[in-house]
Amino acid sequence: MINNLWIHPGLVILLGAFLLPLLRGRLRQVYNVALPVFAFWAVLNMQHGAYGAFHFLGFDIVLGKVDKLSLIFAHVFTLMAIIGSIYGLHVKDSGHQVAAFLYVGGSLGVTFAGDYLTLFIFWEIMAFSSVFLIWYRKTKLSIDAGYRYLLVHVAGGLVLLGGMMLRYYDLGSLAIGPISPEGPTLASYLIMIGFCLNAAVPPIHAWLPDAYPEATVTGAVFMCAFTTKTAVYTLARVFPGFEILAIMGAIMAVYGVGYAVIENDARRILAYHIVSQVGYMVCGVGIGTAMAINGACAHAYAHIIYKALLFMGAGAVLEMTGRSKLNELGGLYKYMPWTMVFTVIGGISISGWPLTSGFVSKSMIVAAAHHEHNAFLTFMLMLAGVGTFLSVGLKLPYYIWFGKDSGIVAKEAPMNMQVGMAIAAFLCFFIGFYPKLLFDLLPYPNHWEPYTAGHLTEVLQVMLFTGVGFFLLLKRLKPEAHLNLDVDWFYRKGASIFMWTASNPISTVNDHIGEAYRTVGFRWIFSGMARLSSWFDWRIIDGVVDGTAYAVRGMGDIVRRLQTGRIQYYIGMAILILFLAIGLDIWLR
Amino acid sequence: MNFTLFLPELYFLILALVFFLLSLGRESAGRDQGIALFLSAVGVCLVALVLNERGEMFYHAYRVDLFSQIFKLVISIGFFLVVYLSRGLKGLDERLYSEYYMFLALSTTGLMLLVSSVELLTIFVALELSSYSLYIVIPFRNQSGGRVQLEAAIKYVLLGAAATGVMLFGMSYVFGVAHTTYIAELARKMPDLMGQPIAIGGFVLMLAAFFFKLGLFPFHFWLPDVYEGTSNETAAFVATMPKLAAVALLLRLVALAGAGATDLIQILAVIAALSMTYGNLAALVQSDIKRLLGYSSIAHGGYVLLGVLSLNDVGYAAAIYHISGYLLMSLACFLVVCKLSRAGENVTLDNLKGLYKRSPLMAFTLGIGAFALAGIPPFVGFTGKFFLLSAALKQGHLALVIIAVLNTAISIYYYLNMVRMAYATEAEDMSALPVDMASKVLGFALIVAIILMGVLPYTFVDMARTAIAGVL
Amino acid sequence: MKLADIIQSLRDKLPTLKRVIYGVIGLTVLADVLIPRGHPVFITDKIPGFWSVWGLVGAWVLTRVCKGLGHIWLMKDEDYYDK
Amino acid sequence: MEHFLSGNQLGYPILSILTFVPLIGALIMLVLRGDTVSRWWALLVTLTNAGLSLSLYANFDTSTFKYQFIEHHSWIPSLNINYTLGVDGISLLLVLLSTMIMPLCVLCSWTYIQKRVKEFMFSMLIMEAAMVGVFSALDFVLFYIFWEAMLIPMYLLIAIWGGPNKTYASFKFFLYTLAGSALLLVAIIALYLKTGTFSIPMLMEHSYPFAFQFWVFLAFALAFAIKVPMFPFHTWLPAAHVEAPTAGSVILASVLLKMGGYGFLRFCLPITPMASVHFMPLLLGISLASIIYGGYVALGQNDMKKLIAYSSVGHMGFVTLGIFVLNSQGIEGAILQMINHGITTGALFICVGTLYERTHSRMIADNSGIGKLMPIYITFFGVFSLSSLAFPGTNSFVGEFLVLIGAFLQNKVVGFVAIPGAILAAAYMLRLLQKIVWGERGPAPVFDLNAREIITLLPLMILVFWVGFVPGPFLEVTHASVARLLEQVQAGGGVPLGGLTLSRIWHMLCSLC
Amino acid sequence: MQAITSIKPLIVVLLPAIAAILIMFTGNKKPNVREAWSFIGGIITCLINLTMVPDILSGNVIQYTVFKMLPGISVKLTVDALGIIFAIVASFLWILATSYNVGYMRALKEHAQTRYYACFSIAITGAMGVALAGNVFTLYLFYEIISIFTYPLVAHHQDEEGYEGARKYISYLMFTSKGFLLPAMALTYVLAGTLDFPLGDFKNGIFPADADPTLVTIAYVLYLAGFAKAAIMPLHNWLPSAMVAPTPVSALLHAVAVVKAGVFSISRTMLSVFGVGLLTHLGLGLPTAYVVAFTILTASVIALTKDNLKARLAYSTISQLSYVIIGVALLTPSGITGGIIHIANHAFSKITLFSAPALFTWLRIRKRYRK
Repeated sequence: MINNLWIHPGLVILLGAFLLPLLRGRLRQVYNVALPVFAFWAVLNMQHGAYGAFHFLGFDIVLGKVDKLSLIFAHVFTLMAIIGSIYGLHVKDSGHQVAAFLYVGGSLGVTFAGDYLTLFIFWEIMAFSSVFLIWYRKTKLSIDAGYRYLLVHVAGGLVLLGGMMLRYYDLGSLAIGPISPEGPTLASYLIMIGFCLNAAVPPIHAWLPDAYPEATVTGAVFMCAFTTKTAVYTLARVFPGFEILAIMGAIMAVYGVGYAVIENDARRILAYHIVSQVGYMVCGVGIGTAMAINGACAHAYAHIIYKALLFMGAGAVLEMTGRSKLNELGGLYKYMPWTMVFTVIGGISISGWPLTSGFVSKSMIVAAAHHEHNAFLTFMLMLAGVGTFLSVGLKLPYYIWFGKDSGIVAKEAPMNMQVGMAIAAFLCFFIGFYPKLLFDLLPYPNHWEPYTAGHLTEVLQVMLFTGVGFFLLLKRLKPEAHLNLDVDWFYRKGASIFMWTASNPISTVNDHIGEAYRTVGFRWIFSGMARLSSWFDWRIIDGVVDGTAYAVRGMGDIVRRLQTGRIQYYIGMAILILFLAIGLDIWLR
Repeated sequence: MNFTLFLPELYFLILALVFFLLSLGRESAGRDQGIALFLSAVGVCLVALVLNERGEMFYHAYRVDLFSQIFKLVISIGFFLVVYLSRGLKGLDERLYSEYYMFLALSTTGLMLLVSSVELLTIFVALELSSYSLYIVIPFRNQSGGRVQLEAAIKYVLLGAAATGVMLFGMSYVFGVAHTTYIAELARKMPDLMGQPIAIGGFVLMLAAFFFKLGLFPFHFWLPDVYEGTSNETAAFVATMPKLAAVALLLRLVALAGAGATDLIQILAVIAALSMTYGNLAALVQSDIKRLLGYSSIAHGGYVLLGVLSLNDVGYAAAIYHISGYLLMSLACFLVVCKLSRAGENVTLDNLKGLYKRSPLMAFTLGIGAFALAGIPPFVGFTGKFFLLSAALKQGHLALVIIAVLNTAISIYYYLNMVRMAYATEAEDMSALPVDMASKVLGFALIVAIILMGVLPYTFVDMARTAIAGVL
Repeated sequence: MKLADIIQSLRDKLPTLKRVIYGVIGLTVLADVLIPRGHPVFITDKIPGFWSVWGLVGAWVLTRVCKGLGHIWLMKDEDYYDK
Repeated sequence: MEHFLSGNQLGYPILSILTFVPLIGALIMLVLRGDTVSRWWALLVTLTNAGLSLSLYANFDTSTFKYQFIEHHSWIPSLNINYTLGVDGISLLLVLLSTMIMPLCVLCSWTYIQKRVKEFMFSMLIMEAAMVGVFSALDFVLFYIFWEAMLIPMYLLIAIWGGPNKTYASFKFFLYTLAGSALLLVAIIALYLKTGTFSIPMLMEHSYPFAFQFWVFLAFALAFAIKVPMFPFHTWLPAAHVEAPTAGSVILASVLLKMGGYGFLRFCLPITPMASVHFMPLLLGISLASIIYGGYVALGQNDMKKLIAYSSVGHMGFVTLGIFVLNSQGIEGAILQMINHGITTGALFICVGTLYERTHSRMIADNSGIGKLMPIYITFFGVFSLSSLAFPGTNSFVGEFLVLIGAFLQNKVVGFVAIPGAILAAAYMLRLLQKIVWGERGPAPVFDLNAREIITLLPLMILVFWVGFVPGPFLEVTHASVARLLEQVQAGGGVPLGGLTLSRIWHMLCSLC
Repeated sequence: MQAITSIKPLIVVLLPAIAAILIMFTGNKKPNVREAWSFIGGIITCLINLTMVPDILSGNVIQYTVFKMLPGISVKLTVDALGIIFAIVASFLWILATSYNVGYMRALKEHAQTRYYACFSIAITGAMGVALAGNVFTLYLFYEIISIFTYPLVAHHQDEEGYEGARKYISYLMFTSKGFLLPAMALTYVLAGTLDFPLGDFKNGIFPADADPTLVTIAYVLYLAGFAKAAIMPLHNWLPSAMVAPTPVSALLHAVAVVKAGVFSISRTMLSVFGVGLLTHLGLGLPTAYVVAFTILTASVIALTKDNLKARLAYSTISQLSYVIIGVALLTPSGITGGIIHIANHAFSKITLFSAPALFTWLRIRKRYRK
């Protein structure tokens, strides 16, 4: 399985995860960090090429297809795993960590997958492990949400499987490679839908804001990084240049911020922002130029870091106060200032402020759209930028740490959380200050320079005036304790309709069929007929038989009475009958 | 005139005279019985000795042939058996024993004369001889205060007289159309005359007396009443002996009509069917065993008539065979009745209860007798009935045959009832029934005879066939 | 709680802070007028201060549209799905 | 005559010996004293007979259809009635079944019969003589004599040693079967008058006009249908079974009912082939009705003996079905099924009898829940129950399966209609088994089988599996005779394959009316 | 393709029965010895099965005719790849199930344990027989043995509910096998003159080429309905009802013997009796697939509504069984392979799943005893 001594970081983490429950205390914490670090090291030392190729059930399996595109994602995934592990060090439940590692391992597996079968297996591992990150929250809401999350992913997985199988049927090969935008087939679209579901492209995005806010604190940190970005990777790998993706990406960028504006739950705001940010990437993939792909990859890289940072912040608040709804929070700056600082760094980073990672990466996609002279994409993405800063850069920190004092007294987050946040915050700035490091990782050579005066003024203008707008609209933006409908309405309501259908018509019909067998089969056809037959046998048949016998006997009784004992009668009868007989005979002839 | 031709009749006449002489002296039951038994046994031997005699007497009015001799033999055996069976004579006054035997012997003499008579007037005389004796014997019964035997006797006398009257009436018609009273003559002339209503009418009327003797419908009415009224021993005689002679005469007379007499056969068929059905149906509900046997004998008369009306040798042989078998079966039942009856009283079905315990042999005899009467193989009743049915079916009397077999099925009920009472019930009084050795021997002999005759009918049937060759 | 104190002190000097920010805003708009941009693609690329307007109007539009839609249609009680 | 009689390969009159050994044994029994002596004597006689009968099987020539072990003596020459005995493949197994079942009947009556033991054993021996006679008689009169003679001991068995309602049952049994066979006698005589012989093989040689066959067949069929018994002539059976003592029930089920099936095979098909073919739809219909009706009524019973009695109606329905599909599979299956029914139902009656000795009740409710108390009994009972529902691997399955194959070969619809009967068999047997093994148990303790009872049941259990797995030896003996039988039918009437069309049924019904 | 005659299949089939006899004779007095018989039986059976694998892998078929009954009908055991997979799975799981049984039965102090183990073993005999059956009759024989001997297991608790469930269980199985299987078998025999499976050939069934297609189709439908152990709708209701049994029995039903015997029998019938060629020719694969697909969907939906864990698992089983059949019904090599492998897969997963309710019960009992 391993040639040229290639170490599959995904498998390392997957298998290594099973060792985790055996360890205790400090050792486990060390192992917890060492495992992703080892994987990160393995990624860093990786050479391009195809590894781990073998035959299985008649399929060509390629476990490790290493090129620049997969490397950059693997790079950030392992890096993120390190950060997440540190952030989650305090978690006592090893199962939680195992799930997280399985999840990470799954996404790394997807990243290096050279064929659809491998991809699918790791894809499902991701879905099935990540759901535990939700369930470990152990509230009814999270269990429900996790269940929905899993079902949606399984459904998506099946669509993907269907596409895969159709593709295999068409081509006879399961190898993964770019599909030409010209003349796409049903198989391609099915695969695309499967990917898009994980990328949370509206209208099949609702699982994300539904599930992530219900995940555990650490779980959400992991989840925000991997599922969608793996999807972006696969889209970039298979569907570069599909215009539909560009349009959808642009729409989802705005769609996400739209909901973020009206959302109340901090982590749900962030979740919608994942939708929005992934929209940039999807848009970049859809534009499909080298710069756009580069932008998408870079944005994915940057996004993982700052979105994780944001989730870490929101998570820290949740961990310490037990709340995440904005209307219930406020005035926490006194108690959790470091968390606030890190979160704000994440916030400005996502908004794309200069000197942060978001500035570097996001602008690349916008610029690519600009280069392509696509006004729709450009302005949609710019509008999304406004919304992003409005909701995450300003609204989120404002209402958590400032705003109306909620009267909550909380402690600062634990050290491992802060370390995790600090690393992420550092990386945000580091990439913003020194983007070359990121640019070198990009799949295509980079010719784009983010820090130009025009660009800077442009971004600053938008940001600053958005800020102005925010403060002018402060009253209107006040968080409201409400729930917002999204397309998950269809499957949440649909599920309850479905469950109603399942339990009422179908299950009831099923029970009734069983009962019908019982009634018709046992009661009527067997017992009833048996009783009827017994009755019939006893009364009718036996009645006829015995009745005949009794009738004959009765006739005997009648005949007996002819024997009157009177002699004159005897003689008279005898002679009369004899003569009658003779007379009759003579008369008849 | 060959004296040996008339030997049986003469012997029985002498037998009667012996008892007449005995009746003059002091009455002694034991002596009378002993002598009767001895003489009747000697009678059987004598008849057997003259079995192969052939000849005619009394101006051709009297014919001795195998047919008549066989009947005489059977009659003598019957007489012996009845005497043997009625040794106890519980139902009779001891003073009357010698007279009783005298009349029985006279009646037997009459029956023997009857089977040899081939002239109508001779037949009439012989018939009257046998009947008058019986008229006197029937009321011999020492039932204190009861007049039932008298009633029976009167019924028998009056009905007998009526039947004889009818017969004479019929004879006159026959003589009128045929101008002869000789059977041999009649046999020549009758087949041609059978087309005439008057001949048919006369012929059937002539048969009435034998219907009466055999207890066939519609002259059957006396039968149950007489059986019930007379003593058990007399009933045994009445039930068997006259019937033998009646069958013989029926055979002789019906043979006159010739094969073409379809009207006669139709009338006989109706009579047979009615007799069987009437007898069996009425027997179903009887509880007095003699009465039951009376009805049963009506039915058996009907069966025998099946053979008679088939008008062929098979049928005639079957009729002879069956009536002989009937003698055995019937006597087997009467034996049990006689033994069961403590002081000559009538026996009901209830009296049979627990018989298997009280006297296994009697129970067995009754069982065999009943099953034989019912026509269950391998007993004689079955074989006889089988022959009868074969004969009737051969003549194409399918409907009659079916009526007969259905009647068999009906009759099984009351026969079975007797067996059930004897075997499957318990009585309050389970004391052993006193049965003397002689009766045991008789019972055993009857059983063996019934079975043997049923299983090996060969000799008898062949003999009967040869005999009737002369009649037809 | 050193950091918290810093923040507290900043909050205490809010008017000053505001003034500084206004200044920065002004400078930015000025810079947009002064600094030449790369090759223009869209017409908006030629309008100075366009992105300022974009930011302000965009924020307003987003807020009004989303909140409006929310109030009219999207916002439901929190136990909506449990009912 | 030689072409269907193959002589006696044994040199001594084996069939007569088999018939008369019990008879002589019975007569000797009369002079014996004491109950125990009677029992042992009866056992000795029946065992001797069973042992003797084995030589039949050992010396049977399976390659020919001819009647074997022939004895031929003139009996009543004037009527051409002969004493002819002989067996062929059809009757051999039934003779063996009769002789084999008798020792078991004696054994199972060992303690069951406490009063009038001698008479009981006497009746049993007489019965055995008659049974062997029926199956080996080749002369119609002889056959009829044995046929009817059997009624007497059977009647006595029921009437004397029967249950509370014995009078009714015994009368019904006797009257019904006698009434049925009354017309048989007429038909026999009619055949004789037509041909001048009572020899069964010779009667088969003749061909008769259809109208004649028509009536003869009806007379035959009525007698045999009552004996089998077929719906709706079956009601004597439950009555007789319920009241009869165990041995009586066993003999009734094992042998007496077979006489009906045997009669169909021996007389109806070869002697009246055209009528058989003509009435095939009617007989098939009645068979199917018997199967299903018997099953249903059995399902509705609460009396174990009644249940098994009605199950006999169903099982014998399979026999007649097999006979009247008129092909070799069906007929061989029917013969085998007769044997199977003898084994299985006999065994079930013995089982019920042993239980009755312990609980003095035949009601299911009174006997339920003995699973824990009588494990050996339950093992036997379970095996026989399974056999009764034609569980694969037991004897009945092979027979039933062959019959079904025959039915499907003849007509698919007939085959399918017979299936519910098989289902019902499963239903009532499992219901019985479940209640007996597991029902609620009252406090009365019962003891498990003793050695005698095990010895009684063990041979039957061995047979159940023997026939179930290796039916070859049993079927082998029937091949030639069945083939011959079919030839006769084919020559006489021609068997329509799948010919059960509506028009045929209509035509047949019209001819009946 | 070479047919090797060996007595091994017979030994495999008889071993569990022998174990059952030993169990019965050991009885309640020595529970350890009694349960050891199950273990020993399981291990030896499994090992003997494994020894047959090399022969099978080299493309041969092992067969052994026990009894010849009628022409074309015999009790005959044939080992091919399809059979040996099921045999190995069932015998291996027997070992697991035994250990599971021991824990469960002892912890709950169940009554009638001897009967329980004996019936369990005989059910395994049935499963082995079904797996190694060489003709339809043998298949039917052992199929019925399973039905009968699992009946006491289902009704083990001997209460009202147990009887009711068991009655339903046996009714469904008996009535379908009698009502459908029996005529199907008769029909097959009538059409083909034999019931023997062709050796190692899934292409051609046993029907002659000129067999009436309508009748063959009828026979096919009858077979499908007759093997009600496969729980294809609408003949699935017995399975949830049989859940009244002790949980290890459910494991036996679902994983080891019963339902597997059902789907195995259907697969066997489709492949060996009808053959891929005939089924394709008659176009019966796709309709079958639709029927079982309906079962898959509906059963899954019903499973969703069941809050009782065992009931839910029961419906899940119903659904999963149909996967096996849908695989075979596709009539393509990979479909058939997938179907067969799924027998093993589902066996292992279901026995694992069934340890959960048992564990819960066990924990609850233990808690009660602790108190």
